[in-house]
Amino acid sequence: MLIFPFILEFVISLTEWQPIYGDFWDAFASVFTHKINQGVGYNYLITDEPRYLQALGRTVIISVISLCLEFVIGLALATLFLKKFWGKRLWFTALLSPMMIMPVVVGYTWFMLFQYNGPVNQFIGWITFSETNLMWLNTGHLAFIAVITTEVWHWTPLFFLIMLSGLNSVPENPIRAATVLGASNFKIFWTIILPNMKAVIIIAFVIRGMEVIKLFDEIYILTRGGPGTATETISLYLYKLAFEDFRLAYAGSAAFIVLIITVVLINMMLKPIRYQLVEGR
Amino acid sequence: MSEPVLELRSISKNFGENQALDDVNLTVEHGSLIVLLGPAGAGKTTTLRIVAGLEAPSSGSIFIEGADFTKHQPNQRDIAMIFDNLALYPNKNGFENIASPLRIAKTPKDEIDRRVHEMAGMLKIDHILERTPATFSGGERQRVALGRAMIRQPRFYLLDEPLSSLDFMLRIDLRTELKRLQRETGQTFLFATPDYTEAMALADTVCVLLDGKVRQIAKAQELYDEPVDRDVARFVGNPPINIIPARITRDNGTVNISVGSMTMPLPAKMEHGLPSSVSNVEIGLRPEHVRIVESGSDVIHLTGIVNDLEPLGMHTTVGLDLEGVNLFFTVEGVQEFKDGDKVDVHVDLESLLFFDPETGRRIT
Amino acid sequence: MAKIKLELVKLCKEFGELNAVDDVSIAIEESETMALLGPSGCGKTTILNMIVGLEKPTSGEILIDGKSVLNVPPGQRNVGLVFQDYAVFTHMTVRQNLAYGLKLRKMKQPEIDREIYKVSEFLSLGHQLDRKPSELGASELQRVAIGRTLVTNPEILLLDEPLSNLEASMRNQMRRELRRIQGETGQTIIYVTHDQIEALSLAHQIAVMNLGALQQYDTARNVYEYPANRFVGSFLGNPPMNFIRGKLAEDSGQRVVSSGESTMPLPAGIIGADMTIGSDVVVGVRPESLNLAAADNPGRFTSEVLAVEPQGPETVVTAAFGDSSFKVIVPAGTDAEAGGAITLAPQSDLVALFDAETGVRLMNSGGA
Amino acid sequence: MPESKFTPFNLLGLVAGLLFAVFPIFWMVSTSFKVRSEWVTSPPTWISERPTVDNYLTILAPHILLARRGGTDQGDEDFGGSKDDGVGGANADFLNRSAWPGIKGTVIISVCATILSIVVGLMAAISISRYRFGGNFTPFFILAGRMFPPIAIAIPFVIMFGPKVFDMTDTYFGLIVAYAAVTVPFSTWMLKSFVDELPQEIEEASMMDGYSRWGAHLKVTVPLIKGGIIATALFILILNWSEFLFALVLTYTEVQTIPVQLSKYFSATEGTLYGVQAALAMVSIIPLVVIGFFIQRHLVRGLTLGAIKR
Repeated sequence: MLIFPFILEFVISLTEWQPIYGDFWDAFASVFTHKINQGVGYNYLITDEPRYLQALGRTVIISVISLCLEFVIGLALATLFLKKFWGKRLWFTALLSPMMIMPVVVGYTWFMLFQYNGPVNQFIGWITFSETNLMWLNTGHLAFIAVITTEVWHWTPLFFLIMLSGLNSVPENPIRAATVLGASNFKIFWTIILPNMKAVIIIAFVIRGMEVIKLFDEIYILTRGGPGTATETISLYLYKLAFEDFRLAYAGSAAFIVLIITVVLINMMLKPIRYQLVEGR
Repeated sequence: MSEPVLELRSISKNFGENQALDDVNLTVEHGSLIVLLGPAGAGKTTTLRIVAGLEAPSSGSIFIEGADFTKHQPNQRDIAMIFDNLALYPNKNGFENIASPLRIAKTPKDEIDRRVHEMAGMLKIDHILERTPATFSGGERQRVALGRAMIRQPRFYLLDEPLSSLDFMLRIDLRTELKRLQRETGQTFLFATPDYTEAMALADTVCVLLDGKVRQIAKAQELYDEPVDRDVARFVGNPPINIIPARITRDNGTVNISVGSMTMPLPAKMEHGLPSSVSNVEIGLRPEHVRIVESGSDVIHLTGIVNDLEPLGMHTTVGLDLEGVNLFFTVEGVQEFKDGDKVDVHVDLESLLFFDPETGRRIT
Repeated sequence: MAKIKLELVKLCKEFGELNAVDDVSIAIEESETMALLGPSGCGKTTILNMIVGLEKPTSGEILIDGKSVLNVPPGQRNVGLVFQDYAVFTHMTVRQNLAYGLKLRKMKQPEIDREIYKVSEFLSLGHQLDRKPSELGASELQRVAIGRTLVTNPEILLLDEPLSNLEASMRNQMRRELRRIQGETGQTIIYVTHDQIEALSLAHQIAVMNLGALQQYDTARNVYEYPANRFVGSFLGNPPMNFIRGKLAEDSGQRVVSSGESTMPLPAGIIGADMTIGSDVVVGVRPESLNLAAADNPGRFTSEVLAVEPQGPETVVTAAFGDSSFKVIVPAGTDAEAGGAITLAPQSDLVALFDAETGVRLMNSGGA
Repeated sequence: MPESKFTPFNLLGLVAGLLFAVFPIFWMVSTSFKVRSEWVTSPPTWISERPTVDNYLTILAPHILLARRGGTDQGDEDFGGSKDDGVGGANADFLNRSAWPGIKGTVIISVCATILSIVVGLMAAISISRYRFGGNFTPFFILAGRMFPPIAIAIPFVIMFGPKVFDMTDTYFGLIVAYAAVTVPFSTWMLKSFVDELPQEIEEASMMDGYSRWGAHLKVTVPLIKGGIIATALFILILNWSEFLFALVLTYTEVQTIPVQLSKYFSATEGTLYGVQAALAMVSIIPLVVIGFFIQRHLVRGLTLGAIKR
């Protein structure tokens, strides 16, 4: 079910085929009648299509920033949950709720919030005691921040959940051993608990990393990659290429390059989680 | 029944490059209780799984009542197996657990009720038929597993360390009860365990399995008194046998055995079977074959210095340094001496075992 | 009397209405070794946690070197605890594990290195110092856990089930190692275990616990040979002590216990003044305290053999007495098989009489 | 875990976290009850003075709204617009606002795709877990299926579903197959982690009792991991329910799903119909939150491909 699309993709990317040229089978045949463009699509993309590389760059930046933010906030919240407090169960469900919301709805919700006269500006106004009306979705770097905020809001609960289960899976006895040896809670956290959670933290970054580079729904609704290409991630660029400019051939080759990059990324990431996944321990 | 109930003919099995079983041959007669004895990882469970059909042997064949069953699926072999974690169905109550083989065989409902209640009576577990396994005690779980295996009168039973999860006192009681049950029903049991005391207490014959090879098949006491090699001798018996290098010397007719700086004449009847020429051997000395004697008594004795004392209630294990040779022996009850004391001991030479240093096989 | 190192005074701990530890008082002397022995769930681990400070007692006092430590936090009680699963810090090397306690005590590095060298030589961990715990075997991990605590030379060293995670073959060797550590360091050690072999072989004094209550606290020998009640008798000994229930009777001048048609003569010294003939009694005798008796031995009795279980050096024979049975240890060569008869006589000084209801020992033929 | 006390600073952190998480949801809920005039105001109105259910009626029961307004065209003030502009005016335009086709589409597609994905996933999970099927290539392949950006798969799908090939564009069957294809990795891994937790001996014991190999799997393993299967199915349902890209790309008019429908609430005259959009968003969210609450325990397992079990 999944292998066939990849082969197909590779084939198209070699051809100049456009939907308007006629039906697909001729293009398919043309591959074998050496009318292919010798992969001109590929070098075109890399050499003189800056937008492609920029989109890749933007995707990486967005991913890195949002992952780090999600990790810090998630871990902080998780450590708070180690302590006992009233209504813990309710609080826990509330904190998890953003994760349950459809990406599309998240997009629309934050679209409303980031309106010129929306509550975000109002909120900032309260804090900075000044009348602020930032054009969130229309100015380059602000849109960038908006997208990251949305992503962080949507998926921090997952980090929170993984960190919490990580904290709970740290074996009890080494902590008690350290206590008896005289270590303070703070010292125990840094020298025993955190190192023990290295595997869990890696898994969280890997799993979330796989998701965030595929970001499409929220951005498509929030800024559609705008203003201009300020928030255009690789997914959006491919979408535009394939379904707006209908240059399927280029979209094919671009997508194929992305597949290759993802394969490389998988192998890199597979090592830490392979043990977990294959053994299922 | 002339044909043996089970026959393993040169069964070998390897997982990747590690050789789990190497040319295992075993014949199980009808109504006997054979125990597969060996340390963890010796291949006991693999053997049972091959007999059950859960694993296919790499080579060799399995004959059940004379017919070749090597290729058959588990459910075609009519064998019952009790796993070490008893593998009860957690979502079914006691009654259903015991009745499951009959349900699968589509036995009529009223017959199932009759036979399950009859079995529960015999195993004294009628009171737990309605409850689920999570609420059972160790002994009850074990009896339900037994009930499930016996309800369908299979050809024979495979038991993979069924007592290992029980606590100490219950294990001793259930062990005797299992033996009584086997004797009364005349069924054939193939029982795997790493605990040699369990093996000796239960078995008609013990089959010692070490590193996937069958080392010895013998009666329980024979296994202890005449082990086939060094490893079996070390494995059976706690505190373990002392294996000490020694030299056999012959001068004018009498055979002497010297250990370190000590030399003692061997009693005449021990000489047969010993190699004629001067040679190095390894002697096996059971801890109970060394007795303390009053200092200065006329019996041939040696003096050594105590270097370890382990009171164990019934016996006390004493570590002795006999002129550089370290050995352990057991003394009745709780003795009153300390590290460093000098002690005179008499070694019962008649019960010595001799092993070939290279092959480890027993000479006499 | 040597200095009392640790004293528990009327210690109690309740979890809800279950009182896990019920009025336990124990004193242990300097460089003595003591074993807290009992089945799982008898409160021994709770006591361990209270001594170390990981749990607060509901009532009672804990004195170390005479001073109360109740409100001293676990880190400052200078007691060492070795866990059953060793609880070694897997992400650190052996050296870092050993140094952890010393770093907390703000020791200077050269001093730390010296201490680590000393303890690693003592526990023969010299060549493992820079390896990760994942590469070590069970007994090495155990030594790292012990070393990590020993290096901070605690007032008291507590070990929680030290041998239960080891392979059977390793246990003999590890028990020898623990005895060597005891001897050479003179450390006051408390073992918490459910394994009687461990307790008997490692501890001078044994405190037998059951359902939170202290059953008996005495030297290993007294606990084994003169159990204070039926529980202690049944918990120690392999196979455990036989408890023969019957009526006290007079048979040609000799006191006997009879049940059904079998009778067992009792050694003279056992009967106290207040025991009336015909009352219910329970006789406690260890399988190894019953010996084969010659035909003319006055104290002999015969009973039918039910089962024979060879054990190697000895054989365990199960024989009938009234409607119950008892086990006896006979030398390997004895010719006894199921259905036959066997004549036995109890060893005069090792028979105990227990109260039928409370199980408390009434009289002991050994006089202790 | 060290039980240090709960300092006020911690409370501050918790409250901030809660506000950040809950506020947007609160905002959407309140917008769905706002009258159109309150949709976009400055300063923004947090809670509507005249909460109305019209937005919900627009998407769920437009005829009631129409009937209430006497079937005529005159706008009324609660729609904040004069007669001639927008919503109240063009009935046809009004009627196609109803969300029912979208809801129908989403329900059918996500349920069928979930069932297909679970069935395939269960077979794969059992064979990987019990027979090491596919050696170590399978984990890579299944992980890859999940890691590739959907857009990279969407392009070939569009072509594959194109007129001359399978001709499945804009059909229910097409989208179901697409959704199943993308979610099989999830279902396989999550089910595998449940199957792994079941000791193999129980199956083998049932084989000894008389079941064949796959008989044991079906009669013993599946009933024992029933809870796991339900949790996985619900989890996959959430994924399918909220999928947007494939729907956007593979469907035009015939097949509608909620996410795509959400982006259609744009009237030429007064821009995005925020209230109506919020209403549909609310309608589509409720089942997800309810399901999410039920399988909360298994969420970690699902999202981390079974790598982490809480």
